[in-house]
Amino acid sequence: MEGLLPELDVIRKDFPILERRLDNGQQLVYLDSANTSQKPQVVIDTMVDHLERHNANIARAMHQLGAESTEAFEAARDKVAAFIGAPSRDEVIFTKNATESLNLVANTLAWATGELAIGAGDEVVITEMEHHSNIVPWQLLTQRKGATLRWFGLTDDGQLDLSNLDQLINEKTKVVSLTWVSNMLGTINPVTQIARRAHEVGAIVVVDASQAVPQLPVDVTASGADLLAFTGHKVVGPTGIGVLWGKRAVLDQLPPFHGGGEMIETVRMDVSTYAGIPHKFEAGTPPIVEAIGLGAAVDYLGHIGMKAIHAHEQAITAYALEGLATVPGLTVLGPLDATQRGGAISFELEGVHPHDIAQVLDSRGIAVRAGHHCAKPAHARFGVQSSTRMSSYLYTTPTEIDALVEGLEYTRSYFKLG
Amino acid sequence: MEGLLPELDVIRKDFPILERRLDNGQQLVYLDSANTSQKPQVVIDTMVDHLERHNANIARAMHQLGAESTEAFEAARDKVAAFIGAPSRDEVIFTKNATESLNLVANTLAWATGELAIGAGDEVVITEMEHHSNIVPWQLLTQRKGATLRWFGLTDDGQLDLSNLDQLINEKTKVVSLTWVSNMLGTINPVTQIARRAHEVGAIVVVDASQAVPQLPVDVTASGADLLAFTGHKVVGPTGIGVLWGKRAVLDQLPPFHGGGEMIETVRMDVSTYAGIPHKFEAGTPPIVEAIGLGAAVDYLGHIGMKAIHAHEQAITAYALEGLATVPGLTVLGPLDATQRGGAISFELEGVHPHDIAQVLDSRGIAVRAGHHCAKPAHARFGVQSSTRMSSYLYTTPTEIDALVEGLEYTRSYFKLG
Amino acid sequence: MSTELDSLYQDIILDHAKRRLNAGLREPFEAEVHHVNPTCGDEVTLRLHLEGDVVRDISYDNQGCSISTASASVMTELLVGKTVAETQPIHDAFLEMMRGKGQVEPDEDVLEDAIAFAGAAKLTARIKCALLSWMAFQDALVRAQEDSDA
Amino acid sequence: MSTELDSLYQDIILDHAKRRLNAGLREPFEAEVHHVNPTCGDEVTLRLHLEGDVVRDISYDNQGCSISTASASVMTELLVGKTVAETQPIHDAFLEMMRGKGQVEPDEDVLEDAIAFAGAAKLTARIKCALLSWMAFQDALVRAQEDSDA
Ligand SMILES: Cc1ncc(COP(=O)(O)O)c(C=O)c1O
Ligand SMILES: Cc1ncc(COP(=O)(O)O)c(C=O)c1O
Repeated sequence: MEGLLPELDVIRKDFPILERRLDNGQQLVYLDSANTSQKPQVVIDTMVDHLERHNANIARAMHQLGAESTEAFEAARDKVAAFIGAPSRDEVIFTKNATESLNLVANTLAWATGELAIGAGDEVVITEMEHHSNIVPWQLLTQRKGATLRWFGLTDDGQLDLSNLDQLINEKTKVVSLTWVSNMLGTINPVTQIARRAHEVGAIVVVDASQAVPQLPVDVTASGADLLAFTGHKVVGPTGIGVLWGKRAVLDQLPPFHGGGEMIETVRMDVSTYAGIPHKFEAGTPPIVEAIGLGAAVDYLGHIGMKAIHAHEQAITAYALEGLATVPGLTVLGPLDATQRGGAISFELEGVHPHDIAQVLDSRGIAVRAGHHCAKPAHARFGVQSSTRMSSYLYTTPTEIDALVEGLEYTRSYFKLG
Repeated sequence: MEGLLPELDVIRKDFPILERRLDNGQQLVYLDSANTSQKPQVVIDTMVDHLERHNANIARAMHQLGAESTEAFEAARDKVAAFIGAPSRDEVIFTKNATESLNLVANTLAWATGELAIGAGDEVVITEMEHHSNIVPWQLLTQRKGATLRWFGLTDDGQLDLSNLDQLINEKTKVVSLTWVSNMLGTINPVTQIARRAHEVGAIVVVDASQAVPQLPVDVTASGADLLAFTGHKVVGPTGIGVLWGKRAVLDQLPPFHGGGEMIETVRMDVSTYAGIPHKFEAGTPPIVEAIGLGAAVDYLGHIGMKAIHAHEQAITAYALEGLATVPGLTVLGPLDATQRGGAISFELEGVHPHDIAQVLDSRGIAVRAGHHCAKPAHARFGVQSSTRMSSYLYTTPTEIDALVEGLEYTRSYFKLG
Repeated sequence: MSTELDSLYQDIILDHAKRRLNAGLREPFEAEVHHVNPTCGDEVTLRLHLEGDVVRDISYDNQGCSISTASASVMTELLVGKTVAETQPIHDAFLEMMRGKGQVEPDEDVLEDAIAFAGAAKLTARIKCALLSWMAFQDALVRAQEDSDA
Repeated sequence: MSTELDSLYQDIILDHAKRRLNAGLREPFEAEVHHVNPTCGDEVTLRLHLEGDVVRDISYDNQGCSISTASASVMTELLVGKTVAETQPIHDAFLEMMRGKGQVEPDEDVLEDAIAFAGAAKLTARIKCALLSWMAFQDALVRAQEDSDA
């Protein structure tokens, strides 16, 4: 098959969990990578080596372990900066997940003064296909500040409806926050085009790249984003670590987020002054071993090459869309052209609830996600409450897609659907 | 020596890093545990097993890996709840560190309505011995809401000055937030007594137990706290995980913290409703493997027994105080009675700056901390800018204390102090 | 493989998921509640009609998987016509079974058809599905009684 | 052990840490800045007095370890009396050495006594100590020049 990663077998060997036999003896077929990705041995080993040999708190410690730990942590920042093409390493802020990254922005905007301040009459624009983590923070912000939340609707084929782009993003717009790749529909959004319009009216652009960074070569500058969020556990890194990248000029204008150790310049009982970026936004002991694990993860992906991974995803996605089309009663939600979408494919199967589909697939070792995928409004837009989602990654094989399609046939017969 | 853990050698074998030889061939003498503790093999192995065999996102996943991951994560919550005597497991909220736990409280109080709302005329009371993570959040809150920040001063021997307890905590007081054990002075504060006064005037009590949970048997109910924070990496757990415990009645009254996945009940584009505790405060993919690691950590400590660990700390601390007293020109900051204090001992050595002390000790493999230990106001109170701090833990031996004392003698001779 | 699935999807469950006894929203009612499973979005709107201390009607509108819809159907079959006092041991027994991680031996005399959910009790992810309408019923009962006290 | 320490604590450094050339705050000055090392709390208040384009005086009050205090002393000795243009290559060379992780061979002709800090450049934790007063000087210079432009 064209586009598949060469040496896919070798890559699969890097991921110990793929050898796993489940309780009923079935071989694991993991098709839930948009939910969380599996971890290569090198990420696990890097973390273990740190914990067993170099563990110490960073920045604060003058001793050798402290120096080793600090260097490894800051080297991870360098790696992440290079991976996303950040103009400066100081623009890379470590958070605990994409959700915290997005909340950091919405939260600090609530207390911003000057140009970035948000109040009555101001508007924040999101889209109907956002993950809850890019909806609720903006609801809280606009409710609390008396501003208005607006959003792009969706077309029937799961694209953003851009017909009212120029009305929706207007002189009142202060923030436009949107996902690059939808975790439910798979849609890849025209972020650069929307950012251009947002910048015309002086709004800042926040991009939720949680599903983009795992799958596409990402260059933050080319994207047009002012701020961009993603999460470590979806890029073969550990949980507990996320990233917020932001342009220095914007980050410098935002007030601090959490107060505490390492984000300060000086502290008196009555008043404190704050450190510059990135430390200003990294109060407390950061997720040290997690950042180091993330550094190893982006190294791993970079070594294979994001172009090659993207091509692999597209090949698998095309193959999956083909296979799913052969299942009677199955409807895919979102774009049907693999070249226009990411690798998460949500679908309905007439007559069977997603939970029941997932349960039958699980009995065959196939792990998919069933539910609203933290995108209830997008489901509501398509008149469904939930869906079943398969999502692939660099370790996914065509044989696994075959197993899914067979599993769906079996599901139909199990529930006696014709 | 009375009080030392029996089988200290066996315990030390549980911690792989203690075998570490440093670059110059020196054996590691780790006396920086108040900064971060070392990790036993069982914590590392539990994390590796999870990553290699059970990794999946929690709550959302219907498949076997998802069920295993969810069960392990929620079992960790049960373990933590039992470890601190929480009346209900739902009162245990996982955060990324103690700093986030404390900021969660200060931040949600900023948006609270009803009884907990804070505004002009209201007062928040802290102490002069707080870690920056328990100062800056309250500065931000009071500045932003027009409230007033007040604090307990310190006596010359490093105790809270409680002479004005009843004036300081008065009808205007809405929040009293204080550390249980000081990370700089080692002081153990009379939390229950202060909580009693706070409750008399209807204030809520926030306890920073970051240094208490590692060292003392902690029962949250007996402590008198309404909310209590600590951090995983100081209780032989990993980084990236912290805990906020709170009484249900208080947590239920607080508005949500971050918005996003898993903290919702339902989401529409215009408005959302929120889940109950603990999920209301756990937006996004939590630090899954970190929580599981923390579960293994508190199991480990519980198995040895917090009473025994406390006795060990007291014995080592007493021995260290004795040893330090023999070094000419050395002054300990904080209480001198080992039974009245925790195991962090900060000191000055006349004629040598703490950085230089730490550097010389490091050349002998001895890891201590030098600086303000994120407690600048407490240093200012004692007229110093920084200090050197040694801190022990359950793996610390009297021989390591001897090495420190010798190292300090050597420091004096190296810098030609008499 | 099939045996595992079959112990979950017993015929009783698949039948109830298809027929859905007592489905639909009806008048009169003393309490109406709306419950959601936040994980998957399954929903139920449930109305309770009491006559004195007798559960006269439980009507509902729900969306969900076969476990959650069958559970609502089985529940109404079991509880309608009983006194409030009689419903409580059944409710408690069902909760105990579902929270017992498959370790609790259900009492068929009390639970009747509802013992079919013993298979779901073994699957962490499905426990909430089976409990959704039972929790809604209990909530409605509390509200109906509060209102009649007031 | 001692050799490692000795390469850090060279006699030049220990001497300067004791004598602290040009210490104290003096008038006149065109710019005063206050810099802190947030990690350890070391501080310096530094005043710069320019006469035309000549650095006529650098006066300072500081608290810190031997590396940071010696660095201030050495710096003033090197820079006072030079033209602003002449200070820049020295400043740049010092930065380059300190950020070079011990890999940069310092030029004694340019740095003179300041080459003694090559040992500190190998220790991540001490680099900031050595740089504190140099960054303060550069900041003061920018401010003094801004003011004279205005
Ligand atoms: C007393 C005290 N409070 C709060 C903290 C902050 O903990 P963390 O950095 O893990 O958030 C610490 C440790 O650094 C501490 O010692
Ligand atoms: C598009 C999108 N945004 C945000 C998130 C939130 O990521 P996390 O749960 O790691 O914070 C996710 C994944 O869950 C996602 O797919």
